[in-house]
Amino acid sequence: MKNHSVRLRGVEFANPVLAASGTWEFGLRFKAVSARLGGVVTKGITVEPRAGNPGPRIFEFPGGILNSVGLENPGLERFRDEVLPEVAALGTRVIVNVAGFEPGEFDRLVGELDREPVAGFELNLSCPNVGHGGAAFGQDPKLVEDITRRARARTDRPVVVKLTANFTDPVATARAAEAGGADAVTVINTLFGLALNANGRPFLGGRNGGMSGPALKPFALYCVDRVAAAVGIPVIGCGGIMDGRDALDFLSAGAALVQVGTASLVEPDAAARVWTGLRRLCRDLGAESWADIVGRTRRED
Amino acid sequence: MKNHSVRLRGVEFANPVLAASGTWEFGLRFKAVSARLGGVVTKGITVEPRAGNPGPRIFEFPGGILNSVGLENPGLERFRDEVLPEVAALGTRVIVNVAGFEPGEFDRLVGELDREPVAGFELNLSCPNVGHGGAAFGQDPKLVEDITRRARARTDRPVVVKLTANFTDPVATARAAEAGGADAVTVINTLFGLALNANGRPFLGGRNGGMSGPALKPFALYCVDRVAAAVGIPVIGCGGIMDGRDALDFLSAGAALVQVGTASLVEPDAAARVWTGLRRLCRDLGAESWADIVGRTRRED
Amino acid sequence: MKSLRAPVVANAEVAPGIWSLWFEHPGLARACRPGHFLNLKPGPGPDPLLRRPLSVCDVERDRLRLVFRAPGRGTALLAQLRPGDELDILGPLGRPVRLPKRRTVLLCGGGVGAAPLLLLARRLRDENRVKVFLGARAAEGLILTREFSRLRLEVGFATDDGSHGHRGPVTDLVVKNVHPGTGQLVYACGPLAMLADLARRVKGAEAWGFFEERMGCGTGICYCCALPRKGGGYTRFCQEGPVVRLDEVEL
Amino acid sequence: MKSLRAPVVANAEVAPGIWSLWFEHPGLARACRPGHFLNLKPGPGPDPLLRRPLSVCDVERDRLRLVFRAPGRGTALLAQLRPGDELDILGPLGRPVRLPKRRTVLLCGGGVGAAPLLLLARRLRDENRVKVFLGARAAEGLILTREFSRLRLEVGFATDDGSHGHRGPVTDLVVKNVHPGTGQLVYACGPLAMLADLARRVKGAEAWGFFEERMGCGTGICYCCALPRKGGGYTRFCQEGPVVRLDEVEL
Ligand SMILES: Cc1cc2nc3c(=O)[nH]c(=O)nc-3n(C[C@H](O)[C@H](O)[C@H](O)COP(=O)(O)OP(=O)(O)OC[C@H]3O[C@@H](n4cnc5c(N)ncnc54)[C@H](O)[C@@H]3O)c2cc1C
Ligand SMILES: Cc1cc2nc3c(=O)[nH]c(=O)nc-3n(C[C@H](O)[C@H](O)[C@H](O)COP(=O)(O)OP(=O)(O)OC[C@H]3O[C@@H](n4cnc5c(N)ncnc54)[C@H](O)[C@@H]3O)c2cc1C
Ligand SMILES: Cc1cc2nc3c(=O)[nH]c(=O)nc-3n(C[C@H](O)[C@H](O)[C@H](O)COP(=O)(O)O)c2cc1C
Ligand SMILES: Cc1cc2nc3c(=O)[nH]c(=O)nc-3n(C[C@H](O)[C@H](O)[C@H](O)COP(=O)(O)O)c2cc1C
Ligand code: FES
Ligand code: FES
Repeated sequence: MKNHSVRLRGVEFANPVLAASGTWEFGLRFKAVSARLGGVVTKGITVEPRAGNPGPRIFEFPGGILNSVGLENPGLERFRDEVLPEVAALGTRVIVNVAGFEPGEFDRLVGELDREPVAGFELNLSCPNVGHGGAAFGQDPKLVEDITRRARARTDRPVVVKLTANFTDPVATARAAEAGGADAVTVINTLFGLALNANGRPFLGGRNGGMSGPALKPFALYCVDRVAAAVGIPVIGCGGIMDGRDALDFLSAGAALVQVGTASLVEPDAAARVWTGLRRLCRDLGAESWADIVGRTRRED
Repeated sequence: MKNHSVRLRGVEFANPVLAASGTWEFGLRFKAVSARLGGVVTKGITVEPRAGNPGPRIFEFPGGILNSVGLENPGLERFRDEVLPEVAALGTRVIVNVAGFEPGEFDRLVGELDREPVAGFELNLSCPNVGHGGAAFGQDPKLVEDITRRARARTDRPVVVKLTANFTDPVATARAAEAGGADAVTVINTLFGLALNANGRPFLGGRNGGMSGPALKPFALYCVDRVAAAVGIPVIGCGGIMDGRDALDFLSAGAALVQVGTASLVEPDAAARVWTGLRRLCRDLGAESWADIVGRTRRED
Repeated sequence: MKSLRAPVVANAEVAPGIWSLWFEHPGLARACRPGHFLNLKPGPGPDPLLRRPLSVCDVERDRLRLVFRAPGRGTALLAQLRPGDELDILGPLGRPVRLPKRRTVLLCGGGVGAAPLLLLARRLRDENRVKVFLGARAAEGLILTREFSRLRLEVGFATDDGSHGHRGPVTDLVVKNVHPGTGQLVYACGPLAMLADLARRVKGAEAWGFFEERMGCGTGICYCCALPRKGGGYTRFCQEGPVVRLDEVEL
Repeated sequence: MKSLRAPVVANAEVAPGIWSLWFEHPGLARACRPGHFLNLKPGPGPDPLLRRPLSVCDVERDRLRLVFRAPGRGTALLAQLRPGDELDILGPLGRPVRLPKRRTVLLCGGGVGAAPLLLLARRLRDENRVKVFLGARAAEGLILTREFSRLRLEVGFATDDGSHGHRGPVTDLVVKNVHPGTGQLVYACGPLAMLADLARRVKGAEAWGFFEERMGCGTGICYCCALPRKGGGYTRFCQEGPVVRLDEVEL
């Protein structure tokens, strides 16, 4: 393959492997790794700074982890003024993951960051919709479409919608995101999970957590396969990707890009290794362009 | 604890540990283990015999497996005439798991088996509703209520509704089952999953599979915690239970009984060991009745 | 049925990527018959989750032998076991071969498929005439040749590259030795393609295959093992097999 | 940052349930300072998934020492390592202790918390006056006593059951030795309750704690490590620690 790059709304990513939100901070800790990736997605940013949940924030189970970080982040202003300048100097495509607790917060974040040197935005719709009883935005296709449309109106850069599969068919919300003008959907965010102490009380300081890691992969792959068949915009595959073969599976199932999350907690260069591994596998397969790989699970031949 | 038994609609189970459907055949292979359990749930029975899916039918991933058995079973008639007599002689409570592809099949199965020596029924609503585009019955609260009510009308024995959490909030379907007259809900069945071969094609003969095993536990526990808080009927916890501690967690989260599935594939006496382990843990906790344990996650003290 | 513990006595790579492991368990040594398999936990803990099925290759007094390839994670862990380490075993499982008498029996092993044929040959040879045919890609992949020779049987070899014995598939040797109407039996173990080839080409002898396909439990409770049966449906070959008549399944 | 490989040189149980592991890695031996920790992969493969953080207990030429309890699955695997086995290490991580000069430094170790204090004592003792206080439930739980003695420091002991030294919490000994206004420093490692006790009772000395709480990455990228900060918010103590001033966190 001569050209490894992938485009979203005209923005070119050098390769299809991104670091996933919340598992790579702002890409600054391991700059050499960031530079080898197609891009990095930042920790979720909210309008106001957030302290996050009390500890413990992480629980390990066979094949995965639960986290309840609770979106700890410096907030819009400090992110823009203190973090972004350093991030911009990274020389890597930076997608800002934005999160809100009211519909209006998403477009505000996108609008205010649109003047900054960022490659694009990922809307994290997994937070509870405070005004509406606490179900996540991402569980309601109408809200997904509405929030996407409003963000779309505020920027000409790529807008990616990160979907949840918690009690929600991501096909429905992916279609809504597409209707709202999204350039891509990320499939999927963490799955709800609970862990208890020996005394029967929740282990995590945030009570419930989000499942990630290899244990999530079959479910995430199932979701990508369905969503990719249902929408015309690119899908970004995410969930349990640990090596090149995992990434290849997501591309085969229809993803145009992938994100590496939990793996980076174990090996700081995991995402770069995913890319090296994927490239080698594609070379061995004799692929001449991503089109040879992407979606081949459903292709007749 | 002096009395370990649990009742559903007056039927007494000697202890709260059951073998889960599809992972214990008809309880006949390891009779001594079956006899030590609160009861066994049979492989899913359909009106017509089913050959099941082509192989491979099982895939292993970190912390779990995907299966695509495809409900292979001898069908109502042969089950009743050839299997049930032997099962009845087991001396264990036997719950028959019934599955249908049209709403009417569930009550037909329940009605015809109601004359037989079985302890109760578990409605497996995870099959695609053939007449309605293929979404599972269990994904539609109205259908759940309707099917439950019709089954209820055909028997006076316990009717358990086994819920799916695939893209569906089991709280909604649990409420529907309760409204339809269910005596308990089993939470949860397997979660969708996909595995691919190196060539990008589905690994399983049945294409998609169902996730089970320890990797499923945090999600299953989360579901049990929510459902138990939302309905008044007993919850039967299921998903990734491997030992006594896992069972204790499900009881703490609000389950009155538990089912052991995948663990039995690895250790034929796994379910009996779960019961031994659970009993020891409850003794160490000084519990005097199940009420001391069940639901303690949400109890104020 | 409880899983058993048994100490590893020896474990070594006997051909490229093929291990031979001896362990000690008097009870199993007495109980295991040709065709039986054991289901081994690759390590403690939940990952890898499933047991790995391996055939009994040989039995000597209180000791049993396994000979296996290590294509994946579970068998890689088994390959690392050292003397003194403990195996966690479920078995014997499956339905043993019903041993014939006074027949000519042709054994056909492809690659590591030779393993379960060794015990079978040992138990057959006193009361039958046994011929063994072993195949591999190249000479270095032929295993257990010394062991079979010691049984003083007719042994033939085939390699794809002709580096030892007949150049071509081992099934050629079997086919050449089949004499229809003489009540011969064929037992074969190897890749599915080899079994399919035999099923097609062996006429006039009763041919059986040792099937090594995916399983869940190995004990008959999960219906995760499925060979398509001639005429429809599937054979739960962990129960009805693993040694199944080739003309009863769709290959 | 790449993970490093290093051979285990020795591994033995030195007190009930406590292991001492030596491994060789010249680069790490040069780089590790008191307060640094290493994040170790308990085994290959995805389960257990996360690395286990352990403090550097000691360094001797090219070799490093870890001393650890094995409360769970990951450390149980580390406890099984034999000489020649390979460690998979990420480190050094965390912010090392800024070494003072010409001060009186009180070190307080509860149980296996003594481990990181050994390297600290070694690096402090030439230019400071160092007193070490070690506590445990009973005498058999006191570890590294010989090693500390060899450093020719003042060493005091406390046990809950009085079987060795002071009967009562080790913090009693620290409190007794604090002289406000003399610029003393306290470094403590042990259970959270011990650190909280010190934070409450030590007045007039700068007290620091080695925190051993849950982490995700250990490298600062996941925000899964969180100590509540005085005045609100959380300290990402894998970055700002693991050695943190006790008066800066809410215990
Ligand atoms: C009855 C029986 C007897 C066997 N006897 C032998 C023997 O004597 N020597 C030998 O080398 N091999 C034998 N096999 C094949 C052996 O079981 C597999 O090579 C082994 O399970 C692969 O495990 P893994 O951890 O290396 O691979 P992984 O890819 O990690 O395995 C993942 C899952 O797939 C299963 N699996 C993968 N390949 C096979 C396969 N070919 N057959 C069955 N399951 C598979 C594993 O058991 C596991 O559940 C036998 C198989 C069966 C069913
Ligand atoms: C900076 C730092 C330095 C440490 N140094 C030492 C040391 O020198 N000697 C020593 O005995 N212990 C030390 N610990 C504690 C040690 O990390 C835990 O005992 C160990 O991680 C437990 O793993 P496990 O596999 O036994 O338990 P499991 O219960 O299987 O662990 C499950 C998860 O919880 C984490 N975990 C469980 N207990 C702890 C704990 N107390 N602290 C942090 N994470 C925990 C594990 O790392 C893992 O992610 C240190 C911890 C930290 C954070
Ligand atoms: C510690 C942690 C923090 C995360 N924080 C965020 C976040 O801020 N925003 C977001 O959209 N996703 C967040 N995620 C989800 C990941 O981006 C990713 O979708 C998920 O972990 C699944 O991928 P993985 O299995 O590769 O980790 C977080 C995940 C983890 C483990
Ligand atoms: C091989 C296999 C077959 C199954 N067959 C059925 C079935 O026929 N009916 C049903 O309701 N559930 C079936 N299940 C789901 C289990 O009963 C159980 O809900 C699920 O496996 C989760 O529990 P576990 O993690 O303990 O296995 C099956 C599961 C497995 C692994
Ligand atoms: S492997 Fe479970 S029934 Fe055969
Ligand atoms: S453990 Fe990941 S940031 Fe500290």
